[in-house]
Amino acid sequence: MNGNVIQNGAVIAFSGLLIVFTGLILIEIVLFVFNKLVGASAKRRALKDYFEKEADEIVPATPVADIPEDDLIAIATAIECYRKIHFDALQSEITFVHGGQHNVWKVGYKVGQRLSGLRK
Amino acid sequence: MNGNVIQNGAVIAFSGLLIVFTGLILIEIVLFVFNKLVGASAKRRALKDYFEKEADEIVPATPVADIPEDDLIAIATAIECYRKIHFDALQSEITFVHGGQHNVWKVGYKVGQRLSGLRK
Amino acid sequence: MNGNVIQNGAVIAFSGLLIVFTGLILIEIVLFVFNKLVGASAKRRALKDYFEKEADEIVPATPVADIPEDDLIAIATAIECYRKIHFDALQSEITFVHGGQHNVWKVGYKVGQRLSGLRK
Amino acid sequence: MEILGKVISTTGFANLTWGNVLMIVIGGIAIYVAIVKNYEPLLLLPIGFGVIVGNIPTIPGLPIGVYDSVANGFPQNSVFSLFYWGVTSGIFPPLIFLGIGALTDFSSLISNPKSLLLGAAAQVGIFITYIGALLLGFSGKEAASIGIIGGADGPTSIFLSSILAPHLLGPIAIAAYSYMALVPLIQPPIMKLMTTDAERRIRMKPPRKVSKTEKILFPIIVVIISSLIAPGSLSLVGMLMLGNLLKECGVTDRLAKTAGNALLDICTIILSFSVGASTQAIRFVNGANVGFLTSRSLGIFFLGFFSFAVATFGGVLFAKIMNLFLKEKINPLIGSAGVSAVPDSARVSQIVARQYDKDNYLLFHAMGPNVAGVIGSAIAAGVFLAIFR
Amino acid sequence: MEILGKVISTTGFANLTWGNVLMIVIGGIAIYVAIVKNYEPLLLLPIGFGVIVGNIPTIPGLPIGVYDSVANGFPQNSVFSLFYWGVTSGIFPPLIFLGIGALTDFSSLISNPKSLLLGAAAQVGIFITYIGALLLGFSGKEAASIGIIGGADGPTSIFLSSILAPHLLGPIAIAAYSYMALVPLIQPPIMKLMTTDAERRIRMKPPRKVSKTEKILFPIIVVIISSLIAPGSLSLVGMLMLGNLLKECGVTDRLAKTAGNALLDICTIILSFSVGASTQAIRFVNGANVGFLTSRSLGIFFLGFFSFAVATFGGVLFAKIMNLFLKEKINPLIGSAGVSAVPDSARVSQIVARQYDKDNYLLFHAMGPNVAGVIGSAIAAGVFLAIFR
Amino acid sequence: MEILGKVISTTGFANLTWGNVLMIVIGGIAIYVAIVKNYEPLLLLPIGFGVIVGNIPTIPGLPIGVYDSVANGFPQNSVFSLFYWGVTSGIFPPLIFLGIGALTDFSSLISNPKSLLLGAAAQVGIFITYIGALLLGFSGKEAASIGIIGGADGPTSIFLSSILAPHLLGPIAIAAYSYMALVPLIQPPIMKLMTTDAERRIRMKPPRKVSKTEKILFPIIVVIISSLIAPGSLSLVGMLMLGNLLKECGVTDRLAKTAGNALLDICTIILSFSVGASTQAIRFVNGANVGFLTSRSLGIFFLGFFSFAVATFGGVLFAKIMNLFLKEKINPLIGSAGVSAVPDSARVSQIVARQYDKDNYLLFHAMGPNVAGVIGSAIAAGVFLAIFR
Ligand code: NA
Ligand code: NA
Ligand code: NA
Repeated sequence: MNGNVIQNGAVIAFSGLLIVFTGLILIEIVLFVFNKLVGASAKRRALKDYFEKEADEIVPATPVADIPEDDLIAIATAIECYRKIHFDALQSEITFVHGGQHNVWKVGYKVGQRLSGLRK
Repeated sequence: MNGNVIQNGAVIAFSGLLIVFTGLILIEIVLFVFNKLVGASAKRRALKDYFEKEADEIVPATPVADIPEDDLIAIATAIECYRKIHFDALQSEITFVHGGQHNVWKVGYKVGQRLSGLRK
Repeated sequence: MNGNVIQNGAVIAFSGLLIVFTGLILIEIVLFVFNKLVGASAKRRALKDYFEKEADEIVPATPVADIPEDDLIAIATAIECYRKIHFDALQSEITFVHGGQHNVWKVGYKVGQRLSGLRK
Repeated sequence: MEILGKVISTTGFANLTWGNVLMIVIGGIAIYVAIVKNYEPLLLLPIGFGVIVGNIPTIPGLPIGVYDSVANGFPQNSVFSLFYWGVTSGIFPPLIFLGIGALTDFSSLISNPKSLLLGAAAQVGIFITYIGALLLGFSGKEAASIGIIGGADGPTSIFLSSILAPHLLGPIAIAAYSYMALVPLIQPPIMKLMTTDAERRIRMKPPRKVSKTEKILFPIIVVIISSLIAPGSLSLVGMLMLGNLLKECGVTDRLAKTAGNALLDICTIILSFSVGASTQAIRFVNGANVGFLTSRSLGIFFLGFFSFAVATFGGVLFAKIMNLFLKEKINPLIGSAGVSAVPDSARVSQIVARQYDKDNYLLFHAMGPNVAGVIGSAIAAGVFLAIFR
Repeated sequence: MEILGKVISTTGFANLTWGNVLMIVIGGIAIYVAIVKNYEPLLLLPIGFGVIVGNIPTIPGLPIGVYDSVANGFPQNSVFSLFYWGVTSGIFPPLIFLGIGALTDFSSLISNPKSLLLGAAAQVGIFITYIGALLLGFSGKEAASIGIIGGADGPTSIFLSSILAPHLLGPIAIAAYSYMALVPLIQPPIMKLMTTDAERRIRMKPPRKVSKTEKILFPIIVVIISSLIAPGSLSLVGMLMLGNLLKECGVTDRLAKTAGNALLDICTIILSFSVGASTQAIRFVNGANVGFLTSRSLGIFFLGFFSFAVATFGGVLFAKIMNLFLKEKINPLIGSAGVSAVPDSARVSQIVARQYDKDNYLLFHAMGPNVAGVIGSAIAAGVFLAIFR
Repeated sequence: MEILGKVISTTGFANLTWGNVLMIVIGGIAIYVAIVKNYEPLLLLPIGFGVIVGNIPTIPGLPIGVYDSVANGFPQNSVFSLFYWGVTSGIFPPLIFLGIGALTDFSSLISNPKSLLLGAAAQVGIFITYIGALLLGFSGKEAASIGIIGGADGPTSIFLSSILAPHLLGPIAIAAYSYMALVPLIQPPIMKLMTTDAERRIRMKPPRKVSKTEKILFPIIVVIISSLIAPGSLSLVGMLMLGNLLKECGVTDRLAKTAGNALLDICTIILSFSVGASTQAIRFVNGANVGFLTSRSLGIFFLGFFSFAVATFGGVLFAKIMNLFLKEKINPLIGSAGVSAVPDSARVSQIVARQYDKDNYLLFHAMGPNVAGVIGSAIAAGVFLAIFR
């Protein structure tokens, strides 16, 4: 009985593996066809491009310009600040030291409204 | 029999269209009232504004300043880079050429940790 | 009968409050242990840090550089524009005056495609 | 060897019919036009993919497809049948309307209340098609579900037919979205036929600015009026207006954002995929073929086209009639926008108008009837629901 | 003509009662205070809209409202009843707690464990109100659901009453959120009555910094202790702490973000809308009117107010008692924050304190009892669940 | 006093067993490795938390745990049983695959179709383990569910065992994710044992660029072929490919983004938490202990390890066999990536290769078999489904 179970199991395992291979090989065949087609069209395009190239070649890449390092630091700082202020709001916390809370969940727009009297 | 079905159908169609019109016309009436009220209050406000205007007029717009084009390119480049790095993470892909992976789904913070030994 | 209900209720209320206090006091005890452990390790670390400090002290903060106010305005403007263009798209509206629509929901990439003939 | 045979017999190749192949091709075409023509891609692409998935023949007794639910005698609901339940229970369309409401700006309508009449007039397509469907032999419930295609609102069509005629849901939904995608081809000839050159050149006054208070009151008033008039419209109009209130009130931005993004997207993906997957080429229920490839589907597609045409006709005609009584004429080209198909048919009004006067900006004016048409067809659906339930 | 009559009879105008009109006005007031006063807008606005929608009279036999489910003999569950099922099954409140956990910072509590006693003391409002409700003739289950209003936690109130007294869910939820919104008006008089001028001026030491390890261990320890003590609190405390662990662990940021945004928003919209829609003015079940406009609702509103007052009283009093034994005195004004109503009641402590010493920063110290009160009332709900199920 | 006793008896301390304590410790370990070792934190952390929650003893008759559903005689489904229903109904794994599809780039596979053979070969681990499990006395359905652990795909394992052997779901899911997390420890020894030094140094040509058209056609073709071959794989492969199509088509970015973020996160949290919570130490069904702490779980963990080892072995061996026939040799180290465990096992291929040639970039080449393995094991699951349902 147990021998029978194992024998059946072996057949199932074998046919299962067969089906997996069949499926993936079928996909592989399609992809091979893709590759052939792409190869063929690439050759054709390469030829075509060769003759059309000159006109385009003059278009220069956007001139990156020489940005002084100072400016880059300034920019990065500004962006970082900006991000902190505008994009991290939702991640903020409900409790923290001494005011300045941004929690959107329950605070809503209350902060300005209710505390404003105290802030002055 | 069929004639009866059609006749009933015509009545249903007619009353249905009637209800649609009734509903939308009722909404229309409310909106007409809105428009009247707005028109009335707009006139009052226009008068009031006319006398209060001078004080506000002097407040100047934020001076936009002359930004050299070079700087603008620099800024745009920096922002674009920044965005690429920070905001596109989730959209990134699991496979790519030669490292630099950002996929947040399974990679988590592993990259730095596991590959760091190899990078040196 | 009613008196009995109230008496039972009082017992329930009392035991309920007892359980609430027991639970929170147990948590409190664990947190007290935390605080003790942190206090102990903080002292040890403070000592250790004191002797290791000199080496680190020289590392300077990123030099923030003197950014002219003009530049800062330029940067902020650029970022604001950028944000308007790239991040607010989903929040935009279906109707508005004279074109320029960004609604992603139904418009998709249609705008450019279909209206392009008219824009020229 | 018996087991090997059993294993191989479980592959789908043996059971694949020509009908399935045809449907898979149709699914591919839907995906193609979604990507290449950019016609309603957010809906047509998952629908097309669903059509392909729904026409892969499965193994009897293995619960996979949208119809393989416990009610069909299966021991477990299939995953796709659970997705599809979100459609047939009617729960996805109102949630989608919630999201659409959170993305829609009704200020064009508020500043120009006359738009509402045009939005009402275009619903004539629904009711005339309903009679047409009765004439073609469809039952009352089926005819109502088919007529609503002329409402040019996907969620409304799906909502109504999932309750009144679930067996026709596939063809009705696909007809609705196909014609909505084809609005730029269907409407212009009718619009031109119905209008004179002078009418098409009518310019309209720039609209007034709408205050925040009006925008906040609008959804509340609309839900009260339309659901008192047609209680059956409450699920759709209620959710549409809740979404709009979340957007306009200014204190619930995070809710409006989620309703218009994550929630809307999730419902859209699952709804459109499973509607697509419900279009099996051939499907027998009680011995009758209720599959997609039947003459009924042809009838539905014909009637759907008819419905769109009549709706366009009705909207333009009514605008012309209104002009008889108005001092400030309206451009009848905005009448066609009353069919809804937001925002495509409004854009069609603009495009046609500019073919005759390239400085004529009608888009904003056309958005009024456009969004009014959404409310109008939701009310029409409510009427049908109340009558046929 | 008969059909025309039938169609017209389906409109809601005929069935509209004065009760409905009154409820619609109440819904409008809720929307007004949400927008203009900014009181808990994320909840009060959808609740108010739901109240309006729920009081549009519908047609008998047409499944539309939250109570129109198969269990009521309707042939199909209405869409709103499916939404409402998310409330009555108890599934939304724990998901909302998951999101709140992912947004809450417990470091104030961790650095100051004494806060937990204040959070416990404020729950006295729950249990005394429970006795009060019994005295007014409510049943045990009803009294427990009413008492929990004093927990000042919307999801906890809704969770408990959806299981123990679903017929009172509407008034209990609305009372809970109304009083939470009114915390800045309810608490200060009681706080001032209970404290001397010197007490109100007590300054507290700045708290220590909490390490990441502590923040990670905290949710795990809390869930183990509180659910061993009161297993019934597992659904709420478990989800609250899972959300907090996702936030604090540092390796599951994307999960914490979704839990605290999309998921929280979706559940909030649907829960609050359908709770609102459950408040039908008059509703008969087995011949008894269980609608909103009954004397029971008045009793619930009265008891809810009483519960908030007693909770505030209990928190402040306990702080004063603790001061008898402490060397470093605590400012008793933070005791009132133990009712939860996060973060409003903590902010009230701060505001009142600054009326007497404008450089006294109590907000951080008040957050401790504030979040402890959330855990405390979840445990209290667990106790009631265990007793009455 | 009786009531006080009843209240106290409801606490969990009395019912806590050593088995529960052991499981709570295991849950803590899972959380620890998730945080400190960063092993699959998005899954192991909520699973670990779920293990803790699932082993808090609850009160009989109070519906709290994942098994407390109406079907088990409880008067109401518990919240956690509703979460767990999303697992046992099979609905979460396909939705997770939808999200993963929206995040996966198949271009490595498209540019190098031979990868598919390696992805197929690694599935030998599944089928050999299936036989092994039969030998250890597991039933056919159980053996299939255990074998699929070697597929190294969490959602696939959970999907199959939730249908075929739901009573083993806990240990199977935890084994699958544990070994996926341990891939960097399990695979390298086997890879080194199987390859020569020269083989490990083989360099592979840089791949070609894949066009957008190919990327769009790929998901459509894969779903058609794999579901015709193995219809049972349709739920998983269908959703995986729908997600990928949404990503690649370029016109449904917002849908792809939501599928890969909010939807994926929500399903991940609830699925992994409730899988964890299903691992109760001891649980009796019909008198038999089907809890976690049984010898069966040991067998499952042993077989799972065996399955991973055989899969790695199979992948590498097959690569060596392919090299006998190929002009351009492949580096056999990428064969091990065929087990999937995306993207960890691909990264392992890279790491091992660079130990022998530090300029050898294999990551991109290894991603091919890696994603092919996902498709391969989904097909294998489909085969088992078709046979055993
Ligand atoms: Na319409
Ligand atoms: Na509380
Ligand atoms: Na695999």
